[in-house]
Amino acid sequence: MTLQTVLLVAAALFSVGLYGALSQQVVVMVMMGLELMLNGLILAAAGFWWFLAPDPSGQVLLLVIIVAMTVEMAMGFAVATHLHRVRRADMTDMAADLSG
Amino acid sequence: MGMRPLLLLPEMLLFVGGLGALIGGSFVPRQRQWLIRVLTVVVLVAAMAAAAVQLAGPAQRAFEGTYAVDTTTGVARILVAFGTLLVLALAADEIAASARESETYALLLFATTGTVVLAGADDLLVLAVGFLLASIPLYGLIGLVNTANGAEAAMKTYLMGALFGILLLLGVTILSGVTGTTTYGDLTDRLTQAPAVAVAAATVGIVAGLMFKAGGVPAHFWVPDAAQGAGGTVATFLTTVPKIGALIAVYRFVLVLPHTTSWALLVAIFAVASMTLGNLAAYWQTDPRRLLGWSTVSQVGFLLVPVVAAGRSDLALPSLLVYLAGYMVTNIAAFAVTAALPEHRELTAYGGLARRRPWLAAALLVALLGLVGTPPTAVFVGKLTTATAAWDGDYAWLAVVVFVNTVLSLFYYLRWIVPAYRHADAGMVATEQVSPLRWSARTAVVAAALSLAAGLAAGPLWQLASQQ
Amino acid sequence: MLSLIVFLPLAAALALVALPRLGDAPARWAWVAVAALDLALVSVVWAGYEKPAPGGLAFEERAAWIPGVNSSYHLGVDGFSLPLVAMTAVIFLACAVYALRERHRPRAQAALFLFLQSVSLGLFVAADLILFFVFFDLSIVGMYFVIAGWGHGNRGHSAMKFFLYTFLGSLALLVGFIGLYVAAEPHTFDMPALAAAAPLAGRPLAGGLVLAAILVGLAVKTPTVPFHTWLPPAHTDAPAVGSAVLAGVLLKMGTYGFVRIAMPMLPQAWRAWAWVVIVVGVVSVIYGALVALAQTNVKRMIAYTSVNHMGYIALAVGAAGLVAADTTQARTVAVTGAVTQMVSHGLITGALFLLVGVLHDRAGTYEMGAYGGLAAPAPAFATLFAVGAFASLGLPAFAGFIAEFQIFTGSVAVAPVTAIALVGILVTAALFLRAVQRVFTGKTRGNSVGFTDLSPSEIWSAGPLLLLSLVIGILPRPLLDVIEPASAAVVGLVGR
Amino acid sequence: MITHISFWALAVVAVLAGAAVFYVNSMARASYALAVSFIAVGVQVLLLQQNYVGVVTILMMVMEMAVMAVYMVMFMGMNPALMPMSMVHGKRHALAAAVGSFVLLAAGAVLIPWPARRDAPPADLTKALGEELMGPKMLVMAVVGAVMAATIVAGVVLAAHRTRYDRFGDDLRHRPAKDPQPGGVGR
Amino acid sequence: MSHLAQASLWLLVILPAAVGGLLALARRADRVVVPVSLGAAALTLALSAVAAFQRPSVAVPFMAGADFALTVDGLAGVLVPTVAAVTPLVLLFAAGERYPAPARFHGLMLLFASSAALTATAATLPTLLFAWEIMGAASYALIGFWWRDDDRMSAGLTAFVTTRTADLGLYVAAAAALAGGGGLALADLPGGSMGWRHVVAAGILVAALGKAAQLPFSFWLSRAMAGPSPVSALLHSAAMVAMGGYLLLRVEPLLVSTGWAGTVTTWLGAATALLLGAVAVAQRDLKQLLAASTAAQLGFVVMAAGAGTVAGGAAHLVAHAATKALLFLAAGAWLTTLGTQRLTGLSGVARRWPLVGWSATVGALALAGIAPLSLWATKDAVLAAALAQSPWLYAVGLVASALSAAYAGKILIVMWRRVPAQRRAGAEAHDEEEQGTGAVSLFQQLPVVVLAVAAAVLGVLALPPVQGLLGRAVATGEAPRATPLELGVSAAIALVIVLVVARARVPEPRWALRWLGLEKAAGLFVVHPTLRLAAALARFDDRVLDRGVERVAAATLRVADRSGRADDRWLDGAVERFAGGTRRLGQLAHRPQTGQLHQYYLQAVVVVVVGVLLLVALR
Repeated sequence: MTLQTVLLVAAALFSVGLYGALSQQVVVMVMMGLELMLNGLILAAAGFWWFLAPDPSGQVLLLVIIVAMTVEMAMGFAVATHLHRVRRADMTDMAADLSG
Repeated sequence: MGMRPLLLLPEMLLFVGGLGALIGGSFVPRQRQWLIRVLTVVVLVAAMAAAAVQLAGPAQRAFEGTYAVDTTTGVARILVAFGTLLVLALAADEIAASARESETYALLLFATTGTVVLAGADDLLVLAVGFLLASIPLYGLIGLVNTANGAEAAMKTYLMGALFGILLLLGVTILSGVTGTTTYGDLTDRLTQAPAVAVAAATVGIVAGLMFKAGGVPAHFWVPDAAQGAGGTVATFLTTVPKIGALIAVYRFVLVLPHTTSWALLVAIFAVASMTLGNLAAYWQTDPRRLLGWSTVSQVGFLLVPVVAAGRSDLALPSLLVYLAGYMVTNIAAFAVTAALPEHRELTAYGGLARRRPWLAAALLVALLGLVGTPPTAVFVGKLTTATAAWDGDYAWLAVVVFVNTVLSLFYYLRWIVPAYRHADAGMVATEQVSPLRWSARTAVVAAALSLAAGLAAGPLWQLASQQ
Repeated sequence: MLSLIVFLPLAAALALVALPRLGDAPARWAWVAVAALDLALVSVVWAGYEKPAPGGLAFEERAAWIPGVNSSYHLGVDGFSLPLVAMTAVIFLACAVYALRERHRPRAQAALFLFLQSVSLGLFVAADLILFFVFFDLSIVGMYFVIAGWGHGNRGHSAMKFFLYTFLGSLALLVGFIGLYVAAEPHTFDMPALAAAAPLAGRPLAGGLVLAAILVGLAVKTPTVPFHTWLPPAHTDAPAVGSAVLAGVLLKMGTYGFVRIAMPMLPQAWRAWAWVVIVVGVVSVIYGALVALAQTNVKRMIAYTSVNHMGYIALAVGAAGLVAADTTQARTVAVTGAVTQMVSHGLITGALFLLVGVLHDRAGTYEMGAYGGLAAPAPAFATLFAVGAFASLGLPAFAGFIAEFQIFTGSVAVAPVTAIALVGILVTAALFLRAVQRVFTGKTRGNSVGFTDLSPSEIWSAGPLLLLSLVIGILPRPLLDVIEPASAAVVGLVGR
Repeated sequence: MITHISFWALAVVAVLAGAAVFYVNSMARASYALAVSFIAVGVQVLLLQQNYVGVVTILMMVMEMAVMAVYMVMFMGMNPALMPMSMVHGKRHALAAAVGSFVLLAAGAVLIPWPARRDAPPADLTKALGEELMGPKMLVMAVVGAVMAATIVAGVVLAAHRTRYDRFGDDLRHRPAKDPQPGGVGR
Repeated sequence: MSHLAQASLWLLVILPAAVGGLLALARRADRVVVPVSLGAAALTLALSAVAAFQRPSVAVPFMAGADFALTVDGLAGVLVPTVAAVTPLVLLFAAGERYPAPARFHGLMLLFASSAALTATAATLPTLLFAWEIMGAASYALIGFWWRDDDRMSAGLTAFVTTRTADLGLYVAAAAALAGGGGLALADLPGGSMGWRHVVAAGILVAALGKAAQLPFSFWLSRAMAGPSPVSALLHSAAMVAMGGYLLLRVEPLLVSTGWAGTVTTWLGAATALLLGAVAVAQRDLKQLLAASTAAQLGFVVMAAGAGTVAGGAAHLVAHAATKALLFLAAGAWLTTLGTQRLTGLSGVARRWPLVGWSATVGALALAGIAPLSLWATKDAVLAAALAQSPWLYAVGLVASALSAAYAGKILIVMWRRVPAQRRAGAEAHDEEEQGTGAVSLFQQLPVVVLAVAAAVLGVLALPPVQGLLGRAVATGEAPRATPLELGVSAAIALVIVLVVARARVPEPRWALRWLGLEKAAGLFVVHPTLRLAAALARFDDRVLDRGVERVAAATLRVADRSGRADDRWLDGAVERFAGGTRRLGQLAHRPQTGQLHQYYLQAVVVVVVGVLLLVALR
């Protein structure tokens, strides 16, 4: 367990999440992809903290990331609900009127 | 160093005002929500007054050096609050007595708070949470109009915001990891020893993240959609006010970076891409709001130019602030015209406007020519000084690109002005009955006049922006 | 005093806009009155004018504007600007008189022209690059609305072309200004300071690039070949007063920039690139004259002669950059001629455009073929037009001769090869006489039948302009006494 | 040693569960997989001696996934168990981008000469964190509070289409509230 | 130098100019015009006398390095009175003819005369050019006086443009003088630096040749005959053509100082005298004949200037002025009465109107060089100088004078031909150019007689003792004098030729009849190519140069068109042609904005990754 290995795992999680964000059609699934990216970020931040700078401010960063994850998720549910109610759509492809 | 929470009085006022609007709104009947509007106005004016008082004092830092209370923050506070004030006037027409009126004000005040926090952030973590605070209310605001386009715009804005929020956090994580600190003061010292590749990656992440708030390349995709899909009030707000905080945040951030990172080139590329893409894409639009949306993308490009010169030219910061001020009033004037004529969703509908509504047409003329950068509007002074700053900072080519893009932009603005000033002809009779909304029309005229006045009185403005 | 001169028309314009209930006739006469008052003020300035110290300005006014970039509200006149200011005031008064018969939205027209007058006067007295640019750009906006609002024919198109083209030029100019600012130490936009400092000396590449930007900007506005193509359509579709102002005043903004900005501030680059300017000038002279010769539309023809006449100026200022030991006098003469030409062309071409406007007013066309023998029904028109034509082709006793003689003697003395530009005055002579012959002489036919002769307002607008040109042509000293010291000063600056 | 083995095991679980999110053919299973991935990462954080954050992560994510499941059933009307799902687009581009970014990130992680550790972790991390939050980073937490408030307001505004005026009338005097399904707050 | 003299010099120029200008512009001055103009002309004559005796000089500052300076030296002292004297006579004659718009006519004539006087007295190059070009413009207005005829307007245009072409030489000369550093005063020109002096001389030479209708510019003089006869009388005698010769006389020191210019001038003058003499012989129209003879006679003056005999040239110029004014006025009188100027129509006119006829006979004999009339002596003064330079030149001069005898003889024969009674009716009914009046008025006869006297006696200028006086007055150096032998030879030749012409038919070759084809050549080689070039450039301007700009603008406006504005239909055409790069770029810029969120994501990620790579690479 070194910094490099931790970061490698984090990178893998981030990339898997990115794949999901790019490839999923359903809004909620895209959100899951984003969550997974944040998951990788948490791991990376924890790794950095432990191996490079075990400073209390690094812990605050982790809390901020978790907060961001939570509030983004909450907003995501709200937006998805709203989209579903107004447009009867739950996929990003079904909401592509605005273009050009 | 200390807490000195009183230095954040304007921010507190804004946030508490938002809470007050929210709670107060629960108790007023639908027709009397204008009370909340008055409350919001009072809050904004109070915040501006508090900011003005602090502006007179020396530069300080609050909360253990994580928040800068200096001229820049002061100017940003006033600009942001004033911009929101102008936006409220549009709201007086559009959403008065609608069911969500007080919530709208609350969200506007929250977003305003977030924007100010962004502008004053002197710490990566404050920057990150400021980003969240400035973004999240916007998703709600965009979705407020219960239309299909509004919902789509909210969804796209949200997803773009989430992705770029992650990029921002990634950058923050890396920087904090390699330095063990998040405050700018410490970062400036420690980043010189940090591995350059990591710093480069983090720089891209943070700048790109802030580009979402500013609405520039590569995170510009939501801007035209939101400008078109959202209501007039919200469209005006989100294309104007958050940019102020975001650009100042970018400015503060790049000053931290060591010279081993060629951040200036990165910002320059984003600037050129934004202005060029925004201008070209605006070219074919027929919806005035969408056209303005693209135009704001290009304006972000122009606004990034002084950031390129940050640290290399004394002109960089004052020119950025002056340009922001000019851009704010001018852009609000243009949006206010569209808000005053909500039925006119095609450029052609503006035909013969000069004859029917000379004042509104004059406001449109001043606003659009101002956005082009025609003297003596404030944007001209901004464009001039930013280009000068870029040249002064050894980015002469960027200055040339600025002016080439200015010519490009002239095309589509003229496409809007020309029909407005054309003589009346057949086919315009139908739209003649539409009378502009009063508050929006007044706002348009006032903002246009301010744009002119700010250009003429650029000296005092400049002095204000450049005081240390 | 200068501020009063500059902003009096603007104030009047605002007043006109703010009084929508004002009748048409009072608006027209108010315009005339304000223009006359402004001219009177200019006369006072002229009477009180004393040659300023070299590099200095008379009637200087200065106030901080954007101190951060060392740009101030700085006004002043010297031997270059004072004649142009006077000419501007005269032309706008003539336009005001001419427009006394305007029926189409006279109040708005008066306001717009008063605005344009302020802008034009402001440009010529500006002693700060940014102030100069502000007026430069606003003149474009104002003229756009003149053409688009009161023009005829394909006016939308012409106006748009005018706007885009000249706006492009103005931005090139601005790029150059910024280059000057950045190069100057300390950074400043102040014209006298920049002229004194001559930034970019010793940096040929940077100096050349900055000069190129400025030259392109000025060349578009002047216009010289090959940047002139906006001019003919703009003139053809502009109203008579618009054309008079466009040709008389707005074109001078470009040429004025040569002697006010490009030459004194970038002497080294100017010397290095003088031949380019000369070639552009010579080509403009000959090309403009030849293309004018081929026109069948009178107004288009006069528009192209403007290209020709502006070419003389480019030629002269280019020749002034060929610094050699014993040619100081010749170069001074050339520059004096160039500035005289600005005044002369303003008066004469302004008058010609006002006169030609009568054709469209009466018969709706500028085609020469549609007229013939017009001298019979309209003798006054024929007389004035013929006088204007002779004045424009450089006949002695008119200001044009004074200008062209000095331009040619000065330029040819410095660079003998420029004598080929003399072909220009020959072709100009031929084309004007041909036009007079086609339109005014011969059998009375076509639209000439029943043509109404000039009205008093038309006579009293174009006539005084020609008379003034005659006075300058016979008694040039009062004008040349003002210009010559400034020319000598700028030649000295270029020789640094 | 044991930490190493458990780290690697958890790493494999986290990544595989993450990949499973987009592989399984029902949204409910996807959210379970995501929860597993989060829990694995949470445990890894614990392995990295950050008890508080690790626990918070695990708790938050479990709660969140529960919410998500509820959300999907209630709002989207989906049967979480049965809904077959293959809703992807631009798969190849997405895969390329993901692989590319992984290569870049991994290269960065391996090749960058990371600096040496600055100083030792505080003895009582949780206490230090608390002091940090109440001290230098107070503003961060204050703003986080504001973010929460804003999220609640914005979320409600978006998600709830009925307003108080729908329930109590324009003058807020209507009693009882006009709800489609009676009961709840304001009764 | 008294103030009176200086004032008279100013007035000499200003008075006719001012009166003329006022008359030309005045609308209702037809009643007072004749007395006013004659009064002004007479006053001018008096002033010229004062000026000629007092020899004043005046100057006011004009342009940098050159004053507006007038001076009356010996040469001008001869020329100015000549101009001032011919003018009232011609005006008096014109008063007898009834033109429409007499005010304009007299006004322009006075202007013309004033500019000639100014030319004669000009002391600096700018002053000279000033007068020189106004003279050209006035001639344009006068030749095209009957403006309803397009042909006459074209004639004026030809005259003006041709002479202005030559005038460009003066511009060049002025520039060279400025560059040479010798100053712009005419008297200082020989003192300029050597290299530039050649240019000055060449420029002045070209200008003078143009005005004097010397080769190759002669053709404009033929076209100038379209003007009224009094105009021709003034233009040929004293005002315009003469001034060309006069200028060369004035700058004779400069020509000499260059070394080559004198010779070139002499030979050009000789060639003109010879060839245009032949042209004159071939003419069938009286005014055309006289015109060609003017060019030929001025050839002698030019020869004189080149050969260095200023006095002889001046004498010839003055004598020729009287002679030619006389003949043109006579021709004008017959044109008015008979309505024709073709030689065949003028048979026996001298018999019908003896006073005019005898006067014209004196003029024609003088033109022929019959002793002892004026041109005989003056011409020989020129030829004597030519002989001193080269015998070949002298030979050419003799042939040229023989030709002048031939064409003068041709006129004489026609004038005195007896017309058989049965053909007289036909001869009188010509009325080709205009309706004849059938009578010669007193106004027309008086000037003719006065001029006849002058034509007869002015030869004294070239004969002792006056010759010596004149020579000292006008020139610094001594010129060779004509020996009695030479005088006798030329008189004999003239007499013989006149007699031969009376007997034999004169050949009229086509090349000579058509003025050597000069105008055609000018049209073919200069005018038409210029016009074609102009048309081609105009097309280039519209279609090529404008296109680039058009493309951008049209593409912009296309959008307005697209959105449904019918009134913008004019754009369609432009757009079809110029749908250029900007449009494509504009569309290209839309492509990324697909509306598909995952594509936005992909683009954003790619941009960010590229940004990172860029920064890493540029580290």
